[in-house]
Amino acid sequence: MTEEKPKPGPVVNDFSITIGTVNGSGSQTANTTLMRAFFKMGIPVSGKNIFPSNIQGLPTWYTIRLSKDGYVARSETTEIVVAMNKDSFQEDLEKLIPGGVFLYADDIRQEVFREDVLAFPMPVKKIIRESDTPRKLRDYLNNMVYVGILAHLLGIEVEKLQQALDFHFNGKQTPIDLNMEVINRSMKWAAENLEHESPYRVEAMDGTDDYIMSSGNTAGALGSIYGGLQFAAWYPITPATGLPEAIMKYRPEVQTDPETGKYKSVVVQAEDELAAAGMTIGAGWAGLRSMTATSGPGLSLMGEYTSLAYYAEVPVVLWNVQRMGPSTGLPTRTSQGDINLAHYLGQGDTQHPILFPGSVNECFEFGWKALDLAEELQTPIMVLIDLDLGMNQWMTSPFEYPDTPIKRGKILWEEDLENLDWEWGRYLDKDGDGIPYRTVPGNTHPKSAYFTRGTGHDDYANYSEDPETWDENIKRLNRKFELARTLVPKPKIHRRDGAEIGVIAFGSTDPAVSEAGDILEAAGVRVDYLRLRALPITTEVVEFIQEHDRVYVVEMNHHGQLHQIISQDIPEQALKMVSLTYNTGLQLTADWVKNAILTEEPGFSEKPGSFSD
Amino acid sequence: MTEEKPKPGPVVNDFSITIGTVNGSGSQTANTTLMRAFFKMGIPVSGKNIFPSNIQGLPTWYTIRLSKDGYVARSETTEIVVAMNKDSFQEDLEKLIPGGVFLYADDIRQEVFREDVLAFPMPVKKIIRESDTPRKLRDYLNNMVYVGILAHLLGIEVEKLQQALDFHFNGKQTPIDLNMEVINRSMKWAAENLEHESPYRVEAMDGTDDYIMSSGNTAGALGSIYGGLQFAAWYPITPATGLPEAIMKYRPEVQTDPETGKYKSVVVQAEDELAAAGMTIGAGWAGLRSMTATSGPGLSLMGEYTSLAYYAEVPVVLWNVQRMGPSTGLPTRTSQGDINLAHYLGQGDTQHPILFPGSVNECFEFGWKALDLAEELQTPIMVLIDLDLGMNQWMTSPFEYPDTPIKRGKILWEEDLENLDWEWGRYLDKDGDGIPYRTVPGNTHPKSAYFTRGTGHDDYANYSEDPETWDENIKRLNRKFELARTLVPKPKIHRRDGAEIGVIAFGSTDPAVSEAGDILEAAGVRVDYLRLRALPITTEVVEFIQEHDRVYVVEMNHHGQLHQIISQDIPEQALKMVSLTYNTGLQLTADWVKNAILTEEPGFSEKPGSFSD
Amino acid sequence: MARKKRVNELGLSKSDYAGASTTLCAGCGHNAIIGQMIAACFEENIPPEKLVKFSGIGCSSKAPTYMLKRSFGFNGLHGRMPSLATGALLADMSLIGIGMSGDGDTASIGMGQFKHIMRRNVPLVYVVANNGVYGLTKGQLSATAEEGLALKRQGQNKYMPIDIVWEALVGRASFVARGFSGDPKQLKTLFKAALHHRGTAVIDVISPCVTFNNMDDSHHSYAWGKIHEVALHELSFVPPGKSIKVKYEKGETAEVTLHDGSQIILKKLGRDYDPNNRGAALQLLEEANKKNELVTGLIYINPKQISIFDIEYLPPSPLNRVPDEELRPSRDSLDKVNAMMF
Amino acid sequence: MARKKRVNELGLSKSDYAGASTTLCAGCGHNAIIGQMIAACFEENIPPEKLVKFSGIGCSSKAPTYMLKRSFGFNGLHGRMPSLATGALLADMSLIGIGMSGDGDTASIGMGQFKHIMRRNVPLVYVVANNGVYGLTKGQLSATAEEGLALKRQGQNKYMPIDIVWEALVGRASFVARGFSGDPKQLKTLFKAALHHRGTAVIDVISPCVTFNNMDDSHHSYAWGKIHEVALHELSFVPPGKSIKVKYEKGETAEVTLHDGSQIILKKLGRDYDPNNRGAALQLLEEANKKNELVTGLIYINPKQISIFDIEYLPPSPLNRVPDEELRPSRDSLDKVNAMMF
Ligand SMILES: Cc1ncc(C[n+]2csc(CCOP(=O)(O)OP(=O)(O)O)c2C)c(N)n1
Ligand SMILES: Cc1ncc(C[n+]2csc(CCOP(=O)(O)OP(=O)(O)O)c2C)c(N)n1
Ligand code: SF4
Ligand code: SF4
Ligand SMILES: [Mg+2]
Ligand SMILES: [Mg+2]
Repeated sequence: MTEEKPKPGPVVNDFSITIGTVNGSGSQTANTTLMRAFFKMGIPVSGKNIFPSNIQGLPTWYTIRLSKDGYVARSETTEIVVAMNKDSFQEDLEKLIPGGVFLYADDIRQEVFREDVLAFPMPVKKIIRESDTPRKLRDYLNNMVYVGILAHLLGIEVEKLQQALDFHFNGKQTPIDLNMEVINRSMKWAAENLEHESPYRVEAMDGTDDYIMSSGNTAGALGSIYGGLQFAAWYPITPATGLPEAIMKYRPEVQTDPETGKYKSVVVQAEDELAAAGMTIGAGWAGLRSMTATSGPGLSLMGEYTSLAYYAEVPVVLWNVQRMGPSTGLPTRTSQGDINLAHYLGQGDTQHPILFPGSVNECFEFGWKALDLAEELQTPIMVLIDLDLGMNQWMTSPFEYPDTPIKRGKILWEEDLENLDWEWGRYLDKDGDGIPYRTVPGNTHPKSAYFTRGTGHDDYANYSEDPETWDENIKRLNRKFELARTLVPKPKIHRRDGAEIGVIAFGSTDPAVSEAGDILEAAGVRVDYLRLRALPITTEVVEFIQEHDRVYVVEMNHHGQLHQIISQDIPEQALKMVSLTYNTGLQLTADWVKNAILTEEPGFSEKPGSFSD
Repeated sequence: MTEEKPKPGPVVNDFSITIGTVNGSGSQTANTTLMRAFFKMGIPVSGKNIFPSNIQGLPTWYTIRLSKDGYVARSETTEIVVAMNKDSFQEDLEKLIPGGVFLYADDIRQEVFREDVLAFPMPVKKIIRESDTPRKLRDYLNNMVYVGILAHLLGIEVEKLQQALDFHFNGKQTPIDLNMEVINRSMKWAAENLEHESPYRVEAMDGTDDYIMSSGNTAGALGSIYGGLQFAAWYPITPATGLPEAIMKYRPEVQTDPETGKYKSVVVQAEDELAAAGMTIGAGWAGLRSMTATSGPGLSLMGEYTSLAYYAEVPVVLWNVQRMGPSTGLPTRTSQGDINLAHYLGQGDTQHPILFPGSVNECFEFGWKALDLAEELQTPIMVLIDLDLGMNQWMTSPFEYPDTPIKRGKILWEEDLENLDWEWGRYLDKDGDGIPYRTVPGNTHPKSAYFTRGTGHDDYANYSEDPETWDENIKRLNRKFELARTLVPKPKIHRRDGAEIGVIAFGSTDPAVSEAGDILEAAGVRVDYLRLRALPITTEVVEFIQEHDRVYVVEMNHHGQLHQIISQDIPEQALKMVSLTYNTGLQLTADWVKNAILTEEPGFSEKPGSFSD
Repeated sequence: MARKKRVNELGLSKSDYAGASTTLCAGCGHNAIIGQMIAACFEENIPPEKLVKFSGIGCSSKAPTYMLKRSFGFNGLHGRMPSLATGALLADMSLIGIGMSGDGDTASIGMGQFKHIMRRNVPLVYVVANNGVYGLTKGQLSATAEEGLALKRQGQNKYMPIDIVWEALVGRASFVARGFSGDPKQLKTLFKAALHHRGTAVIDVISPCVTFNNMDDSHHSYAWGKIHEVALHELSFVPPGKSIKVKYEKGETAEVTLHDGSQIILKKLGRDYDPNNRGAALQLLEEANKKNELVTGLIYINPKQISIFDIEYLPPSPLNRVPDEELRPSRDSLDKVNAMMF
Repeated sequence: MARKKRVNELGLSKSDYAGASTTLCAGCGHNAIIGQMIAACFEENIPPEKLVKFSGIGCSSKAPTYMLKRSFGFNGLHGRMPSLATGALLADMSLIGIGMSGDGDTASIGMGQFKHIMRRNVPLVYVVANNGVYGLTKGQLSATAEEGLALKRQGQNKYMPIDIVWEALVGRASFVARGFSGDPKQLKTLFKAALHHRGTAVIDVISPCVTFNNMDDSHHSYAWGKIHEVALHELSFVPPGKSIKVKYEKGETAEVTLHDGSQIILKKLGRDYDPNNRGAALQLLEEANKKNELVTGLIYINPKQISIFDIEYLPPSPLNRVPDEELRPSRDSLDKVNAMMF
């Protein structure tokens, strides 16, 4: 997979560590502790958990990339490997670059068959045995051994590890002490016993000032709460579960009514996704800021209800934390394969705006913006992220308080109706923008009540099968969609002087594509980069494509779904666009993007790595 | 709506009749009797039922078009109106062309406000009262009065009415006699009392020789049976219900085992569409020729299971008899709005071939072909028709016996496995065409069993989360899809000398588009017409578009879904294509198509009627 | 009727409770349900604005259109009315929800949601207009059709019926009743009681489909119901704050007091029956089903069972009227949240 | 073990019934189910090729991977195993279906399909590995969790539990049993009986999730089960054509004979219990639920209840082996059909 020979030698704050463990063994604690310690040392860092769809006993990997230049995409190379799992020992060893460092638990009785690496056996069992760890916790603390040994080898500051554990255990002293004891012992052992020195080192820097760490799911939950979320119904599904769980976790902190001590929101774990959709739509209809979160299989089940919400014009937000499909697919691997599904969800001529947060911070921002948009447009709004963005911890600038007041859209209460100088009808397009005024249950004005249905209706919500009435109504719905084009978040564009080609990407691939831009520039190819943040596409997107000779649309699915959607939206630009897709379940890398573009660019001939046509 | 003044005068076998009644009043018997009598007189005829989503008491219309030239599309004009329903009296009267004939029940005490029509009050109650009709049947026989009066006015042969009733009542003498008695009495009354003569007449001709009448649903059911259908699971939904009900009706006739007297198939009414999909897929997996039939809302519910069938490579056929959406929409009105839904059904990168029968006869043909294709490709095959084609009675050439033997695709039984000289794996692409070999439960060969799942797997059906394995498998699935391109039915092309523009349409709009071609030719505009019969598009479609300056894609939905799909498939031709959409719930008319094309064509300026942008 | 009877305590006439005129078939059992629901709401002096109607899809599910035009309503998806109602009712807990469903709607496609709304005890008058057939789609067998029922085009039912009342009992609904469209008086009283119950009140109403399933020997026909109905008791309802008008002999009646102080009076008919005993109710149903008896009345009630309104930790004023300023947590709190992140 | 015991009458060893090695957590109750199912099939001498495995999604639904590798299997969708099994089993009625599900799989998303497979009495050994929690998605409350159960991250369960056995009883399943992963002997016998039953055999197995719901006071833990289990009887199973080995005192046992002549022997334990009486079973459950008893054993059986195999009008040989020539009706018949059209 790696083509260039890396030069051994002291490398500071610029390498990757891959840790192979067994899932359910508590390695998450060890791995996030490591990552957080780097983060606290001011080193830009990212961590990716590659785990199986299983609870206990199968191979799991965690890769940590340290990058003094702030690149947080997955790297194709790994300079350090920690092998704790005998089942993946060989594979893990193979991953390492020549000259890399290989740490392995010494009870794995397998041959270190490579001679071009620095191998260190770790006496994991022994260190643990000699520690104060109670017998029944030993299995869980095994992993702290490599934390300690790495701390020694790389030069991690112990107090940063301590801080990470403080955070992890929420200040609970006993587990913190137990873990620290193992770390200290392991560091000591390493200092006394390791002969070679690692060529890789960490040094404190100031690359993470003002940053926090969080996952997209947590950010989406918090963003929704700061968007005035009042109702969420959900059904557990990986990788979306973390989002509603984070609502439940943070809502007592920030949403409690000071007088009554009660929350101002409801979270219901539904019996399935059909019910989650129904509850969410019922709540949205009745005037609550309402959302659900699911993943592909669940979104499939929500199709019929979403079609109703679209036609009955019920504001709701649907988060889809994408995993690899079709079908159950790879439920713990990442993908961006549900764009078609989300965009067209439902029978008939349905079409929904989609927001694509491209960072954890934006998950927060789009959390509240989606609720605004849903109520402004009175329609379902999709928010698409993926497992990588949703479940992994990312560095991010702190969440920013919304800079616009809550937008509730056109809603009429008793006094509004009383003061109206025109005859209100639920679906009457009074303002000519396609958006009617709505009332909600509880409104006691005698004119407020109306009957909502998924069948044909006229401006006054009366049942109608009249052809013209139907047609007019559908046209109005499509005017709303055109209006959405002007309301959804505009793309972020990064230009480079003289660039003749462009790249379009979105969501979790942003770091890889950004980095690829830098690499390409170094290789003499300048690209402008448009990070799409929503569908339908806005004028900026059209202009961007117009301005460039070629535009690469980079996405993590097989069919190039976004490429297709943009192509059909602006057929006059379609031939300029080239679809580049990567769809293996792993996160995109800058190398892959660079190679994929160079393969297409005239005058370059590098072959891409694993290129999913 | 009509622009040209029709010339009054004797018009033979070339006019339309619109009958406005109350639903649940038994008018269906009267209306189909009329249509069948025309048919038996050899006059090309079509009948369209425009009915409400209701069982009893609401306005219903039936339009019969007689066309000596064989045009069977709905006509925008109506020359004769029969008004039996006071609630639609006014509307019905307005429909009539100037000089048209207006028959109405004389107990509707409303003013005939038009003077440019020939109005005939009908003493319906009186005739019935004087007839032998038992009191409790009177309401049902009311409608036979207009049959009799029309018979007199138009010159319908009485024995043809008799034949139609014989058929309708399956030879049961009592109802036949009761109905005939009313018809005869009404004819007599008309002969004696009507002063004016109708300018419209029928005359026997030979335009229906060798034709039969049937609905698309019946034809689809029969086609499936002749395709060796063994399993169908379904859940009632208009307008698809008729398809499984026809299987149940005809299966005893043709599928009974002569020895045991048992059927060789199972039909299960499931508890919902999720279960119908699951059963169908279970059966398909276990080696039965298997299908389900539903409409939009039901298809939405089948998404997740279809995604599984796609990924696990289970052959099944899904019929979608389209009605107007989104949501519950207009459940008794026609549309072609589920193309996106069917094409992409499911989460992840799913994509399914679609067959588009364009006639009742083709419903039969694609009924068996779809089952062949599903097993050959080991994937779900969609068949899309609509309410108009599915539920209305159409003239059609008789069903033709399949001209190729049943194709079961690559299936291995005990002896096949025994004789294999390579190691079979369920998903191993031995032949390089993307299609693996399958075994089914009951196979007792020790190597035959494998485990099917919706999660990642390798060639031998073992669980796998390996990135490369996943990617390879998805690529193979897409090779199958490319292979489908060569196996699906090719389009039918009707060329006219010197035509520079083309039209693409599919399904139930065929008669309207064909007729429009003739009208356009008469107006000096020559169009070639490609009737698409399947997705993915075949090379013929690409060539057709290449050959023309402009290509109109005509469809009954709002977004121009087919237009979008073709555009993204061949972006290099996209700019040539113009989307023309009509989406009111009514059937397309030739006039609409003509106007829509002329509006777009340089040098013509007619305005289209009800043009759904 | 005397003139003064024509308005209720709110000064509303019965027509204030009416809906669009029905387009159901003449004689359809569902029309009786509509009529009695209108009467119950009128007589109980419930402001129409305080009622919200929900339904699935089916002839039965059209019923909300034909009643209570001054109330909000939502005609949702086939079988999935309960989830819609659950979400909506939490927006304003002072509203009274009426859910209309059919046997196809509830017992086939809707089985899951039916079971789960009961688990949550969402306050809702959940009426199943049960005709053993799919009316709107023109006469297919439903899951409540008795074994052996033969319908035109469908042939004989070969599968075992689902009993809505039985399902509600083991589903632990806090109010389980059965009515019959041919017994409008009892129906109205059941509706009244249900409107005052704080929890899911499942009322299985045998409601004949005169067009597709009204053969004399069909278990969902008028004729069959008239013959086989066994009322468990004679019911009357005493609204909150009112007192019992009729005097009964001691031991002749039992009372159930609802959470708002209203009372259901059960006058003994034939057998002793205690609607507070679920075990007995289950057994009763098993026996009645064996004997082909159509048991009607209040079959089970537990007015004390905690409802979702009590369970969810919500402020007393309607959630959907929380002002914008209160919806968004404070700026300070976000600083706290940011600090909570690593 | 003695050497000759290592193969069964088919000459197969137990490893011929094994599957891939389990990746469930060590100690997971589901592992006991897998072990006993393997043992039951082995001891009953069922050819692995005659078994077909189905499942939904969940840790429980992974079980088919870990047993019977020589049998076909289909791991379908969450909650929708029953429909898959229904379609597949009709393809060859000589096959024996085993359906593995979980409590989330069956009682939440799968409630509808669970109810409807019982109505149709599709022959299937339907095992619900019931741990009161969502294992695979990491510890959310399931619908069978008892009121008040508190789980990490989830808080307390506020809703009423769904009782699988109760649901199966009113759903008219023809075979209803409850087992406990901590009582493997009984489990194996229940599986044996179920494998011979012609109809849907619902077996609710309390199967602890050691990772997320095995607290001593949780109603789905080993500890709780050990203390609260009340076995209704001691079970043994006599395969078809074999005779009873142990001699019992008169009155001490009851027998149930299955359609293939095999017998279930119920030896009395404490109380008299007749598994042919649904009404009594319902009542038993109500009481047991109140008393927090974990009643196990064969709770209800009706070996005579007609199954879908008997109902559907099918030829005796497997449908999926009908030769191509017979699949398509004759050319003549199509002429007849065309003539039937107008
Ligand atoms: C998802 C879905 N599937 C199917 C239908 C078609 N459908 C409409 S009503 C109905 C059955 C209605 O039966 P029931 O609930 O018993 O009501 P009834 O008409 O008998 O009162 C069906 C199957 C639908 N609307 N939606
Ligand atoms: C449609 C759908 N929604 C959600 C999921 C996620 N999911 C997988 S397993 C599971 C619950 C499993 O619980 P249970 O059936 O009790 O099995 P257990 O793991 O406890 O044995 C869920 C919700 C899914 N696979 N499909
Ligand atoms: S079809 Fe049946 S259920 Fe529907 S309205 Fe008519 S009588 Fe009522
Ligand atoms: S998580 Fe629970 S149910 Fe899943 S394997 Fe582990 S112990 Fe079993
Ligand atoms: Mg019904
Ligand atoms: Mg579970």
